[in-house]
Amino acid sequence: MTRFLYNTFIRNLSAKIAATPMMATVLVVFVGCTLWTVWYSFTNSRLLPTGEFVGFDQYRRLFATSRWNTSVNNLVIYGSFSLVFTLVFGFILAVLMDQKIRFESAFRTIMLYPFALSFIVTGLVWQWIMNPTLGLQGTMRNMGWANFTFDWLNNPRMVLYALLIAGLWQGVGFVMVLMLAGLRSVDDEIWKAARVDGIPTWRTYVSIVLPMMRGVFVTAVVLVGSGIVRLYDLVVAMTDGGPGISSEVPAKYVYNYMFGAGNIAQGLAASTMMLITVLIIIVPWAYLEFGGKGRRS
Amino acid sequence: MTTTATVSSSAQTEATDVKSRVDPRGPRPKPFFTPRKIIIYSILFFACLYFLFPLYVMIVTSFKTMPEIRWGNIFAPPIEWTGEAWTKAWTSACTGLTCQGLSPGFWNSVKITVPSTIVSIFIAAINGYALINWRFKGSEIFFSILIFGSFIPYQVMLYPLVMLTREMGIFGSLWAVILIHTIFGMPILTLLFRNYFAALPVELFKAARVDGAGFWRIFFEIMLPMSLPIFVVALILQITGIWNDFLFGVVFAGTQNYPMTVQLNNIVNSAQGSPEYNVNMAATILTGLVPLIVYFVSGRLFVRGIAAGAVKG
Amino acid sequence: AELEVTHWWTSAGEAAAVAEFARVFEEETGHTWVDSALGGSGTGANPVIISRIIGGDPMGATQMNTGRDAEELIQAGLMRDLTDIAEEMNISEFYVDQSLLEPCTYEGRIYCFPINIHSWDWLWLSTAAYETIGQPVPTTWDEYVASWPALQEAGILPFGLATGWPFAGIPGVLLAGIGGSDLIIAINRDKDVEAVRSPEFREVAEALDGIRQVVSPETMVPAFADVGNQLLEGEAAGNIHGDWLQGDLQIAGGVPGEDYECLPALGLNDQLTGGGDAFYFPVLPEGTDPAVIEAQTELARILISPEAQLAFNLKKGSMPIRTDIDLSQANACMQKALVLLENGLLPSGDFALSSDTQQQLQDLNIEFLGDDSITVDAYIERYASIIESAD
Amino acid sequence: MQHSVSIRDLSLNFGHVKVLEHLNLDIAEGEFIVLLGPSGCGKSTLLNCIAGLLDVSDGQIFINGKNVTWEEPKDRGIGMVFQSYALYPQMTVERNLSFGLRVARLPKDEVERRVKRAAEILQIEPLLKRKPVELSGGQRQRVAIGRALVRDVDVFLFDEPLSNLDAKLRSDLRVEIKRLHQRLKNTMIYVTHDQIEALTLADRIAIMKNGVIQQLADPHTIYNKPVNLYVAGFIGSPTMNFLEGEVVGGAEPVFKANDGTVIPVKTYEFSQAPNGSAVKGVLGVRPEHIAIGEAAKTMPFATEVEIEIVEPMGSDTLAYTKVAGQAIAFRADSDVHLASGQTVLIGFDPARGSIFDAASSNRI
Amino acid sequence: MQHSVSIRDLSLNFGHVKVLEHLNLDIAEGEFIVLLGPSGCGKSTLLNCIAGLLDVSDGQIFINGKNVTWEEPKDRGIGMVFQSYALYPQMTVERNLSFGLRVARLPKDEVERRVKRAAEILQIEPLLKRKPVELSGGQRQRVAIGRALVRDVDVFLFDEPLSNLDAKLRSDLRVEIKRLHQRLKNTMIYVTHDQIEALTLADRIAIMKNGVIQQLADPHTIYNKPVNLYVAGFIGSPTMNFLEGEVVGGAEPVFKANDGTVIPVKTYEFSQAPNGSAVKGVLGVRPEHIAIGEAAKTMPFATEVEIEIVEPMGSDTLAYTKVAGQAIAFRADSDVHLASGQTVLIGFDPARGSIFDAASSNRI
Ligand SMILES: Nc1ncnc2c1ncn2[C@@H]1O[C@H](COP(=O)(O)OP(=O)(O)OP(=O)(O)O)[C@@H](O)[C@H]1O
Ligand SMILES: Nc1ncnc2c1ncn2[C@@H]1O[C@H](COP(=O)(O)OP(=O)(O)OP(=O)(O)O)[C@@H](O)[C@H]1O
Ligand SMILES: [Mg+2]
Ligand SMILES: [Mg+2]
Repeated sequence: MTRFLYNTFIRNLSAKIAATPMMATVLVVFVGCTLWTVWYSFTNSRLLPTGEFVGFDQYRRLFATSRWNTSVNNLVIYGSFSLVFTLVFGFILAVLMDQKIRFESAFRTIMLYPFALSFIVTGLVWQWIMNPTLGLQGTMRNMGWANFTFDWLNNPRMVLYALLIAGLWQGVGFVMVLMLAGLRSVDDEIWKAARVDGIPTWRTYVSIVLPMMRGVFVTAVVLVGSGIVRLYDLVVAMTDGGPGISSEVPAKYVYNYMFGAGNIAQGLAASTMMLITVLIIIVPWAYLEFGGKGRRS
Repeated sequence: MTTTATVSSSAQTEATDVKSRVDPRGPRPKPFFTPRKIIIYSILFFACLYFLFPLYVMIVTSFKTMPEIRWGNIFAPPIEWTGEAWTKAWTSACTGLTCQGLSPGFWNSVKITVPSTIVSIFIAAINGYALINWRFKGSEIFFSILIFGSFIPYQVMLYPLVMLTREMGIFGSLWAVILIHTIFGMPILTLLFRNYFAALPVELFKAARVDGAGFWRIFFEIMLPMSLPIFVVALILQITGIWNDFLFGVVFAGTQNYPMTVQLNNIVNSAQGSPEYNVNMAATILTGLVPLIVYFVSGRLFVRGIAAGAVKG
Repeated sequence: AELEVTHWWTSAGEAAAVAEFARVFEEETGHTWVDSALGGSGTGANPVIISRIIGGDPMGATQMNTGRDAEELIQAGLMRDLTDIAEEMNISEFYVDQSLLEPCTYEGRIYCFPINIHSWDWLWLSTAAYETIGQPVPTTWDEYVASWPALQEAGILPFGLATGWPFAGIPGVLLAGIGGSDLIIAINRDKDVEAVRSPEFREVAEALDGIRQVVSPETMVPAFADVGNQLLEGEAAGNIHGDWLQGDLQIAGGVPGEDYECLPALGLNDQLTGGGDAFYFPVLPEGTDPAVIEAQTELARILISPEAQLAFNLKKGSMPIRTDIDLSQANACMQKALVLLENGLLPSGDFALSSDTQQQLQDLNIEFLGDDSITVDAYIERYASIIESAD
Repeated sequence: MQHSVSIRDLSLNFGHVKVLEHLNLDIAEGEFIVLLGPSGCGKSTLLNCIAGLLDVSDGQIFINGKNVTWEEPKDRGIGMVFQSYALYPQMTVERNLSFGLRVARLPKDEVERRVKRAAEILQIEPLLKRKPVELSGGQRQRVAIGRALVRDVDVFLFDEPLSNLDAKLRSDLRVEIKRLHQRLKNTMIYVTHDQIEALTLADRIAIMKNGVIQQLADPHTIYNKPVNLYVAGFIGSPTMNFLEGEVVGGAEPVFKANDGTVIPVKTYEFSQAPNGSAVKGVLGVRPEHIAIGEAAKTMPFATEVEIEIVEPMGSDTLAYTKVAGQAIAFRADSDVHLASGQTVLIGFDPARGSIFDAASSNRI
Repeated sequence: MQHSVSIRDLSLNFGHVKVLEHLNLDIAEGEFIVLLGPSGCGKSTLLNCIAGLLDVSDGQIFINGKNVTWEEPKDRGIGMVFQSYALYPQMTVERNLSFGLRVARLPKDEVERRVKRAAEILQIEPLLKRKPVELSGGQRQRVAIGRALVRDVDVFLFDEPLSNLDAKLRSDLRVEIKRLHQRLKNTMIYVTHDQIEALTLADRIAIMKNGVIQQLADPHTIYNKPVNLYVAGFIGSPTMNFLEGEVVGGAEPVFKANDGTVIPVKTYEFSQAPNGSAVKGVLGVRPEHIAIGEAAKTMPFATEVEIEIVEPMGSDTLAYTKVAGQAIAFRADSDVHLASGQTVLIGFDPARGSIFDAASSNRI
C-alpha cells in the first residue's frame, strides 16, 4: 500500500506539480465557476450574489422574455449561417489557393489579416461602411444610383446578415488557412490515383479529399463554434442589438442583466441555458471523438 | 523496329514539319489563359476586394476631414490629405479629463501583453507536454473539461473570477490580468501544444528519460527547442488576443494599467456628441497596428505552425 | 492626496463639465483629482465600477446608476455613509427637491449625492422645418402631431430618431406629458398595475404607436447628435430627447428660440420628471492613507457646493440641485425648466424603478418600436406585467 | 549463477487489454537475446518494461540481481537504442552523446573521455560537430548506439534499431552490432521482427506471440527444431512447407497426407513416439531441404511434380509446385534450370523436417 | 514488332535539376519490366512520366504505338498502384474499385461485372463492403491493384507496391503479382528498390542510377554478367566480394591482388581479351560461388583463411574473412559447422565471377 501511496503522490512529482495549474484551472474555474453560476441562477440575487433560493423563477421569467427568445433565435440563425459559410468559403478559398497559384502568400496575408483585428474594430468598420447616409448606400446614391439600397443595419430582417458579413470577414481567413494546411496534408498519391482513375479535379475534392479532412473540420468547428456562442463584441460594436431587438444575442442578454441591470441571477440563469445548450451540442460530439479514439488506439 | 521513324534525324523532322506538330513531343502545351485560371484568379480577386475594402475605407477615412466625410463618398480618396485625425487619436483625443490620446494606453497594453503572453504560453506548453508525455490518472478528463471550457462565454466567469482574485489578494494588479489571460488562453493553447507534442516521436522522450533527464530538463532541453512553429502560432494568437482584449484588462489590471483598448472604447463610444469618424478610424488602426504587424511579419510561420499544430486535431 | 474618480462622461460636453468639478476640487482643497473615465456607460463602465468595488480595489469616488442597484452595495457595507457630511452641510436646506435624495437614502442614512437634475421631458422642434411648410412652430404635443401630414407632404421627417437607446426614453416623456402627474406617480412610484390598464395609459401607448408609424429604420440616424443636426437643418421637424441634446445643439451653433424651440413636458404638463447623476464614495480598504479619506470628504462637499454646481451644470446643460444659485446665465430653455421645477419633480423611471425593471421596460419599448406586429394592447399588457413584477 | 536480467511473472495491461501475462525470462551475463515476433505481440512493451519506461502491472524485474521494478530508467544501468534513432534534433552529435552524462553531472574531462571512446568504437569521430539532420540513416543509428555506449551500462536494449534502414545498410550495421557485442561483451536485448537479424545476431532467440514467449532457444534449435507450428511457420523464408495428414505410429511410422500419399518417417526422431493409432498431424519441410533430380532419388521420399512458378533470386531459385495436392515451395541452386510447366523429381528426408500434432500444434 | 511502351529520348527537369536525361526504353507487349535502383535515382519520376502524372521536359512516350506524350493519364490505357495504397479512405472497397468507372459513366451492370471479376481474381470478394481502415496492409494493396484491374488497361504501373508491407506478406504478394501477370499477360512496369522483388518478378530488369539506365537485361544476365561495378555491387545480398588488383593478360592471364596474391583467371571469358600489360582491375566473386573445404581443392584458386564472424541465417550461414588482405564474405550450407577463429580452406572459380576495369569500372 505504501507503494500505492508513493506511486500516487511522489513518483514523477515534478509532473504532478507542473500539472497543478491546469488542474486548478479546471477544478476551480471551469468546474467551480460553472457550478457557482448554476447555483446562483436559482436565487433572486440582484447586484451581489446574496439572494435566496427561489427555484426556477429566473428560468420562468427567462423563457417568458421575448428579448431572450429572440436572442436565442438570432444566435441559431446567425450561428448556422456563420458556421456553414465560414466552413464552405474557407474550404473553397483553400481549394483555390491550392491550385498552384502565383502570389499565394500575398493572397493568404490579405485573407488572414482581419483575424488579427478585434471584433470591436471589425464591428466599427463595417458599421461605418453600412452606415446608410455616410457609407456605401450614401456613396452610391450620391454617385447617381438613387435607388441603391443597402440598409441592412437598419433593417430588422437583414441585420443578422450584416453581422454575418462582418463576422465572415473576420474569421474566414483563419479557417481558410486551417483548411489549406489540411489539404496540403493529403497524401500526394491519392491525387495521383484519382488522376489515373480519370476523376475530375472538383470531383476529387468533393468526393475524396473533403471526407479525408474530418480532423481539420472538427478543429474548425470547435474554433468557429466557440466563437459563435460567445458572440458579443461584434454585436455591441455594430448594432448594439438593434434595430429594435432584432440583433440581440444571448451573451449580450447575460451581460446586460448581470452588469447593466443589476440582476445577476437572471444573467446567470441565461448563461446556464447557454452552457446547457453547449453541452447538448458538444457532449455527443466529444463522445464520438474521444470514445472513438480510445477504441482506435 | 517500326518506331525508328519517330526517332528520326532532324532533317526528316523539318521535312515533315506539319506532321511533327501533330506528333506531340516535350512538355504538354499549356495556354496561359485557361478558363479555369481566369475563374480562379477572378474569384480570388473578388475575395481580396472583400477583405481589403474595409482596410481601405479605414485608411482613407482616417485621412479625411469631418466635412469631407459628411460629404459622403467612402470610396473616394481624401481630396485633402490630413494627418490631423491621427495626431489627435494618438496624442490629444480625450478620455474624460485626460486628453493624451491613445499613447499612454499603448504602454499599458505592452505591460499587460508581454507578461500575459509569456506566462499563458508557458503554462499551456507545460500542460500539453504533461498531457502527452506524463499522463496521469484522469488527465484526459481534465483535458476534456478544459476544451468544454473554451465554449463558456467569458462574461459568465467574470463575477466569480472577481471574487476569486479578490480572495487571492491580486485583484487590480497585473498579476490578476496575467492570471485571467492564462486561464482563458489555456483551452485552445493547450490543445495546440498537446497536438503538436503528440506528433513528435515519443522515442525522443523515452531516450531522454533513459539518459536520466527529468520532467523539466526534458521540457526545456528537448521539447522546447523543437517547438518553434507552434510557439509562433501561440505567440500570435495570444498577442493579438490579449492586445485586443478590453474587458479583462479594464476589470482586473487596475487603474494604473488601463490598456489601449479602453481609450479606443472611450473615443468611439462617447455616448454624446457627434462622432468624429476620422479620429475613430485612426484610433482603430492605431490600436490594431500591433496585431497587424505581428501578422504581416510572421504570416508564413503562422501558417506552418497551424499546419503542425491544428491539423492533427 | 490623490483621489481616483470614475465616471462615464467621455463626450466633449460632458468632459468639459467634469473638468469643472476637478478644477474646483483641486483649487479649493489642494488634493489631486485622478480621472478614470470609462466610455460606454451601462455595458462598458458599470461592470468595471461594480467589479472593482466588489473586488476590493475601489476608487475614491464614482458616478453610478442610482437607485436599487447601489442598495446592495450599501447593504454589503461597501459604500461610505455620507449622512454626517449631509447634516453638516444642511443639505435639506438647499436641495431642489427632497425626492432626489430618496434613492440615496437607505434606512435613514444617506449614501450618495445627486449632483444634477436631468429631464427627458423635452420636445425639440425645428424652426426651419416649420418655415418650409409655412406653419407656426407648435406649442403643444397635439399641435405637433396635427402638423405631421403636412410635414410628410413636404418631405420632412415629422419625428427624427437615432437608433438604439434614445427611443427608450420617449415613453416616459409621453407618460409624463400625456398621462399626467397622477398617472406617473401611480405607475412609477406605486407600481399600480391598474393604472397601466387605464384609458389614460392607453392614450400614452397610442401616442407611442403614432411615433412608431412615422419613423422607419431607413430614416433613423446612428447617433442622437445627428438628430440635432437634422433639426437645425430642417430635415426633421421634431424629436423627444433629454436636456443634454441642448449641449450638442449649442455646439453646432444653434440658438434656442431662433433655430429651434423647446417644449418642456410636451407643453402639456406643468411638472417635469427628473432624475440625475449621483456620486458615491466607496468605503476604502483598511490601511488607506487617511488623507485620501479626507479627500473623499472634501470632494463630497465640493460636488454640491454652489460654485462647482454652477460651473458644472452650465457646461453639462442640466439643472443644479441647489435652489440658491443664480442661473441668469442659463439659456431660454433652461429658464423654462426652472419655472416648472418650482412645482416639484415627478419620479422618473430612472429613480423610481430598479434597473432590472428599467432594463425590462427598455427591452419592451425597443421591441415595440422595431416590431409592428406588437399591438397597443399587447404593449399595455406586457408593460403591466413588468410593473406587476417590479420590486 | 546470477542472471544479468531476470523477469519474474511480469504482467502488463493497457486498460483492459492484457499485453503481457505472467512472463518469465532469465538472461545470462553477456548474452545476446533477440525478441522476435510479429507486429503487436508485445516486444516493445516488454523492452519498455525492462527499461522502466512503462510501469508494470504485476511482477518483478531484476537487473544484476537488484530489484529494479520501481527504479527510474536512468538508475537501472541500461542503455536503449530506438528504431527512429530518437536523436535530439537540435543538438550536435557530441552533445547528443554527452547529454546523459551532463544530466548526471559527470566531470567535464570524464565526459569528454567517454564521448571520445564511443566515437572511436563507432567510427563517428568526424561527425561529432554535425547535427542529426546532416547525417545519413546509418550514421544516425550509430550515434544512437553511441548514446547508450557512453553511459557505460550493463545492459543494452535495442528496439528494432535497423528497421528504418535500407537492406544493404541493414546488413552492414548488423555485422557492426555483432562486432560491438564481441568487443564489449555486454548483455544485449534486441527486438526485431526481421528473422535474419534474429538468426544472425542472437545467442538465444525468444519467439513471442500475443505476449507469450513460444520458444526460447539458440538460433539453430529454433530453426531446425521449432516447438510448435507457429514458430515453424514464423521462422524461415520462404516459409516451411506444411503437409496436412495423419501420423501413424508403430515400427515403421508413416505420415499419410490428406490425399493418401504415404511418406515414411522412420528416420524422424520423435520426441514422444506415436502409438499405432492415427493422429491428425502436420509434416513440415523447409524448402531448402528438398532435393531435386538425381539427389532426390536417394531420399526416403521422392515424387514427380510439375513446377507452377519459378522465382529466380540470383543466388538461388525458388520454385512452387504441389505435393500430395498441397502447395510446396522448394529451393534450388541457380545453376539448375527450372521453368514453369516443367516436370521434375523432388524428394526429402523427414529427419530434417518437423512433425506437429494438429490438435495441440506442438512438435511431436 | 510494335512495342507496348516506348520511351524516346525522354528528359525531365525539376527546375534546374535534371532527373532524367535522354532516356530510351522499349517494352514488349506482355513484358514484366522492373525498374530497380537506389532511392532518388528517378524511378518514380520515370513511372510518373509514363502515367502522365508529370509533364516531360523533352522526348516522347508511346503506348501501343500511339503517341501519348500529351494525353491525360486516364486516356493512356494505364493503371497504377502506389506504395501507400492511396485508397480513398471513406469509401468501401467496392466504391474504391468502381469510383473511376462510375465517374466515366459506364453502365451500371458493366461496372458491377468488372468489379466482380476483379474481386474474384484478387480474392477480395468478402471485403467488398469494408472500408480501407478495416483492411490489413496486404488486403489494401490487393484492393489497390484491383483499382487498376477494373479499368481494363493495357499497362500496369507499380510504384513500390510492396514496400509498406512486412517481409512475409511481401513474399506472398510477390507470388500473387507474378500469378496475376501470368494470367492477365498485360505489360507491367514495376518500380522497386528491393532486388529480390526485381529478380523474382522481372522478365527484364532496368537498373537505374542518377536517372540513367545502367543495364537492361533479364535477371540471370544481370546477376551473373553485370555490365559494371555499380550493377555488380547493387545486385546480390550479401554483396559481391571485390578484390582490387591488376589484370595481366597473355596466354595465361592472371589477376594480381594488391598484396601480390596471384589468381589464375584463364577460365574467365573476357569480353575483350586483355593484352600483356597490367591494367588496374577489380575481381568480383559472389559469396555463394566460394567453395569450402574439400570442394575448394578442385577450384582454380584456393587459400586458407581464418573466419572472423559467422552469421547463421537458418537455411545457410554467412562467414566473413580476409583474402589477399581484403574483406571477403562467403556462404556455406547451414550443415557445415563454422565458428569464428576457425581456419578453413576456401576457393573459387573466376569463371563464375566478373572482372572490371578499375578506370572505367566496366566489365571486361
Ligand atoms: N499506449 C498503449 N495503449 C494501449 N495499447 C497499447 C499501447 N501501446 C501498445 N499497445 C498495444 O499493446 C500491444 C503490444 O504493443 P507493442 O508495441 O509492444 O508491439 P510490438 O511487438 O513492439 O510491435 P511492433 O513490431 O509493431 O513494434 C499492441 O497490441 C498494441 O496495440
Ligand atoms: N517535385 C519535385 N521537385 C524537385 N525535385 C524532385 C521532385 N520530385 C522528385 N525530385 C527529385 O528527383 C529525383 C528522383 O526522384 P524519384 O522520386 O523519381 O526517385 P525514386 O527513384 O523514386 O526514389 P525512391 O526509391 O526514394 O522512391 C530525386 O533526387 C528527387 O529529389
Ligand atoms: Mg515495437
Ligand atoms: Mg519513388
